[in-house]
Amino acid sequence: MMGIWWTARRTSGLINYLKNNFRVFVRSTAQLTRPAGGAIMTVVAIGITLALPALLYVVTDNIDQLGRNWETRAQVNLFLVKNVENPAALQARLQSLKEIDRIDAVSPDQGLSDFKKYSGFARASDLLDANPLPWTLVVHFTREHSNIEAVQRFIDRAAQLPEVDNVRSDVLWLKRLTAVVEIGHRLVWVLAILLGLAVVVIISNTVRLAILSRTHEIEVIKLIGGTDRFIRRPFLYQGFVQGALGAVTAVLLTTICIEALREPITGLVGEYGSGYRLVGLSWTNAGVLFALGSGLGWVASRWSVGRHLKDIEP
Amino acid sequence: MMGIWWTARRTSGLINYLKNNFRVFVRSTAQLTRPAGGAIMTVVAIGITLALPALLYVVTDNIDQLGRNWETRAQVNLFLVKNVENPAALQARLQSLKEIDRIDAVSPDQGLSDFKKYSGFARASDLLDANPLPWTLVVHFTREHSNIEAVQRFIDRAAQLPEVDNVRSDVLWLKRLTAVVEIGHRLVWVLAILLGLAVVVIISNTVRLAILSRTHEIEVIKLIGGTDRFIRRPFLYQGFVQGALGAVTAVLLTTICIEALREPITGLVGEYGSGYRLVGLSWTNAGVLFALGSGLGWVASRWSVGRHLKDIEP
Amino acid sequence: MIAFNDVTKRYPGGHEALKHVSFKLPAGEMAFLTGHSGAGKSTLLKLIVVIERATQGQVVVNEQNLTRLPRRKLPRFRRQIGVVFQDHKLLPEQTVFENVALPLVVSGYSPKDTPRRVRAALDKVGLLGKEAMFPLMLSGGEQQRVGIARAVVTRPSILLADEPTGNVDAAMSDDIMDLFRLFNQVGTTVLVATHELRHIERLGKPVLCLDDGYLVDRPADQWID
Amino acid sequence: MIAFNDVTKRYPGGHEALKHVSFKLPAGEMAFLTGHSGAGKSTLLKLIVVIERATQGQVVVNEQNLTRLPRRKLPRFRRQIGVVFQDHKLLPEQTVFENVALPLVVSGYSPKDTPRRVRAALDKVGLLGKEAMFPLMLSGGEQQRVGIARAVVTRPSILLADEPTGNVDAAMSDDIMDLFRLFNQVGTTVLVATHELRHIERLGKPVLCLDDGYLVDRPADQWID
Ligand SMILES: Nc1ncnc2c1ncn2[C@@H]1O[C@H](COP(=O)(O)OP(=O)(O)OP(=O)(O)O)[C@@H](O)[C@H]1O
Ligand SMILES: Nc1ncnc2c1ncn2[C@@H]1O[C@H](COP(=O)(O)OP(=O)(O)OP(=O)(O)O)[C@@H](O)[C@H]1O
Ligand SMILES: [Mg+2]
Ligand SMILES: [Mg+2]
Repeated sequence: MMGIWWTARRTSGLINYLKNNFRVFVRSTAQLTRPAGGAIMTVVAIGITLALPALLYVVTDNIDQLGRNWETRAQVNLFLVKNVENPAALQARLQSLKEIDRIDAVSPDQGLSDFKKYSGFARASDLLDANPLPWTLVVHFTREHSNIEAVQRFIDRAAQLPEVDNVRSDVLWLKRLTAVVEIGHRLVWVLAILLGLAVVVIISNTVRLAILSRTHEIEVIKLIGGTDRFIRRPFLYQGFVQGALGAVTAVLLTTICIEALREPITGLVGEYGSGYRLVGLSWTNAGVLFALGSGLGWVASRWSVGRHLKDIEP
Repeated sequence: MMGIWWTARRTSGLINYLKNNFRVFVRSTAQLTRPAGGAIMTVVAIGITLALPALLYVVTDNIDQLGRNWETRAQVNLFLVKNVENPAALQARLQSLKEIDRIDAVSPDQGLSDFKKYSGFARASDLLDANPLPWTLVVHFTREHSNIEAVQRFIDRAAQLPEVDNVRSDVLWLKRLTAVVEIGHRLVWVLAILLGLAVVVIISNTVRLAILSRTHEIEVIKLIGGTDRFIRRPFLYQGFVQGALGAVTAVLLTTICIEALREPITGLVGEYGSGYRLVGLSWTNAGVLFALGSGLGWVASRWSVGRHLKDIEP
Repeated sequence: MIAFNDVTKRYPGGHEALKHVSFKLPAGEMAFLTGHSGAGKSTLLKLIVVIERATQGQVVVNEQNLTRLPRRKLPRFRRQIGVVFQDHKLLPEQTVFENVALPLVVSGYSPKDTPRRVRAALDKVGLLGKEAMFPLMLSGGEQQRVGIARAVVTRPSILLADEPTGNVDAAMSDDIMDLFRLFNQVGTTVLVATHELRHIERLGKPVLCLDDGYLVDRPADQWID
Repeated sequence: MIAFNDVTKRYPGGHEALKHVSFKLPAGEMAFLTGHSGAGKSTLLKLIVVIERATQGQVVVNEQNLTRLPRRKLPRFRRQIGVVFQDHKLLPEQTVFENVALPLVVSGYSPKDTPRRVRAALDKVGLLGKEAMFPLMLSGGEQQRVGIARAVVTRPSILLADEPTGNVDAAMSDDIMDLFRLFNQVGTTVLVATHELRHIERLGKPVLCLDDGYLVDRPADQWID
């Protein structure tokens, strides 16, 4: 059985006050560990509920991370007019724009050999008399400016330059990625709200049932002259402790899940030789989770106990 | 307070038996709707917990759907040797392979104009004396066979053909996609297990607390000669009904979430003019969810009540 | 028939509530059980309903040796016995009617007969008209009488009562004892634990007297006022 | 001081448990409350502890008019009163010691003093040595006495007892009544509801007699055995 312990609310001196609070705290906690006290179930329920948004967070964090490794940075190719012999001046000019990370200049020779490699027309292109390719500037955008608006703005301006014959970009790919990220963000929001709701509902439901099974005790203490605050205290501690232990469980569960996924994911991702490493739950985030769990436990208890104390007359 | 109702277990005749069961069922259910009976909270908790895997399912379903619209089907380009004038024979031969969906034959002229369009070297390629391009077969794989193994096998075989000069494929893109899908599947598994666990834990925790608050009643009925089965029945019905109502809540929540996401998602995806429409929860899946919810409710109750009945002596 | 054969009951804490108790109450007889507070009266009754099991010795009720009765046979066994508990043990969320009907429901009696039987039992304890009330709305004595009505509603072959008149006035107390005698006259075995020696004198039935767990011949001097 | 001025209590169902009751028990006095089962004794006591509120009329306790006492002032008010409940109202998951210590804890008494006081109270009801037991391990009479110990542990200025001797034998019953008289002698206002007219005769204290909700002059003939 889940026990609730009442001890003195008010005694002389702060030390005694703290001592007493500590005693209630310890005993409320001790109740959770009693073998019969299947309150562990409640802790597990809260743990799982908290683990879900944590896992969700880690997943989006990792998608972010992955995105940084894959070609999420916008890239625009500027094909210069045939008579530009050296694009260094233009390159330097463009380089100063804040949205541009790096510019690679590809010479006509380099371009042709790339083309051969790309198209597989090694033999076919041998038939060409002269190299028909111009200088090309491959413009890499910074991560922050890798959005459709900035790229489109750049394209429009670049097209006006006299040195530029033609502008090519992978805006479609960028658009798609933006859409996916956008949808992902919305989904995370929806799930986060649902899960937050679930945590509150589960904790306050638990407290409700805990109070229900203590109706008799609460009534007796009221009759003896116990204030609402006195009655509430052990429930609050219990809610707090359950929330806190739930958070710890959540951290463990999340870590276990991530470790279970680490090997296959890095294995798969590693095939591209990218420097990507699976990101786990940081200490900061574990701290946030802990604060959230115990805070929610406290608040849900406070809310639930307040609502149900009134139901118990007189 | 959450009420539990006991009525006759055994009477003469099947009709009476069913009548009695029905009466227990109705009264157990009625308890849930009592204003004081905040059992609605439990239903909401179960509803949210069930909504999460449902939402997850819908999301993967939609990613699948999206994938079908985007280029997830493998594509291999076969560049034929220069002297092949008409690839129809080869095309017909390959077409009979089960992994191939469709083969487009691209003539050298068509190829050149595509190349011009692609590369933006409209002017540059005018310099070419003759069309250096051969016939090309663009081989589209069926969805089922769009995996690395099948594509690689095909590439190896195609390379041996005397008509084929060169084979090009987008295996890298395919590999990446496979990796993402693989990770997604693992994630769905992990989440599904976590969520299933959460549902069981939440329901059995609820039943546990419900039993705890009825310890006195159960004891009395035992003393009067009530069998375990008699005592268990209203709890089972309550678990069943809570699970079922939770499932209904889950269907509602899932539908609400999907509708909240429908407009922005179709808006974003629609930019590519693809025929993609957001897929909701099908009637079948809603049915599965309902069966799952009520089944889990029943099983969790059965398990929990069985475990805790023994604790109540004598 | 209730027979105790050298029964000792030791509670987990180590306290021996009953020590080498032997007696026999033949079927159809009535007896009183008395003794000071904490003497072991309730414990003795609990052994008969198998709320507790004897640490040593045999308890035989209606030809069944309770030391060997398996758990799953308990419900059917208990249906033969009506018990008035010292702390009433009513269900607070069910009405008086439902509380009294409970043993009928549990034993699977015909639902058609239930209302008539319940009303008859309530009539006997003077509570007709309170069927729709909940136990917490009743006075202490009324609750006790609901407990009595519930114990007799199935017309059990054995009737046990633990301090059934602790909360009622003298007149009502006499009525209740007369009711038990009536049940005994139609063949029920009756065992009543009580502090009120008045009844013992008035009804002239045999007395089992406990003193600190031992069965003694007669009430010690101090119990006679 | 307890004063009832034309008090009527009607329960939600419509039943009038008290009808135009007026009386005054001056501070430091002791009185008995009697009447048949369901006469309204417990209801009268409940009005004094504000477990129920009067439908009509005034209840004044220690200069405080209870009809106007706001909810948040109830705890402090109740700490002045020790109550022995008819159904004991012990906490089943706390030991006897913790149960008796509860009023001290609730009122914020010094924790240093608690063990001494609790043991003194338990000694008075003959339960020293049972501190570590849980209420469900006690006999009916022992539970009742724990309830008495809890009621007196804070030495309240008013002591109410509802059928405090319903579950104990005659000797113990006398001891308990003597204990109440002792408390009264040191200045506590005492009001005891009981069916046992024996005590009323023995102690020679004034009697409030209820008959179906009305306060009557003396016990009706039927209450005298
Ligand atoms: N579950 C238990 N665990 C430990 N001791 C117990 C338990 N139940 C009863 N006892 C002890 O056994 C003794 C006898 O208890 P019992 O209830 O049989 O007394 P009783 O004769 O019915 O007394 P009363 O007249 O006060 O009801 C008491 O001293 C009590 O403390
Ligand atoms: N909450 C309630 N709702 C409705 N009726 C009630 C409620 N409480 C008590 N009553 C009724 O009021 C009447 C008086 O009850 P009360 O408990 O005051 O009697 P009492 O004198 O203490 O009797 P006893 O000696 O049996 O304890 C009873 O008939 C009872 O049914
Ligand atoms: Mg007893
Ligand atoms: Mg009363």
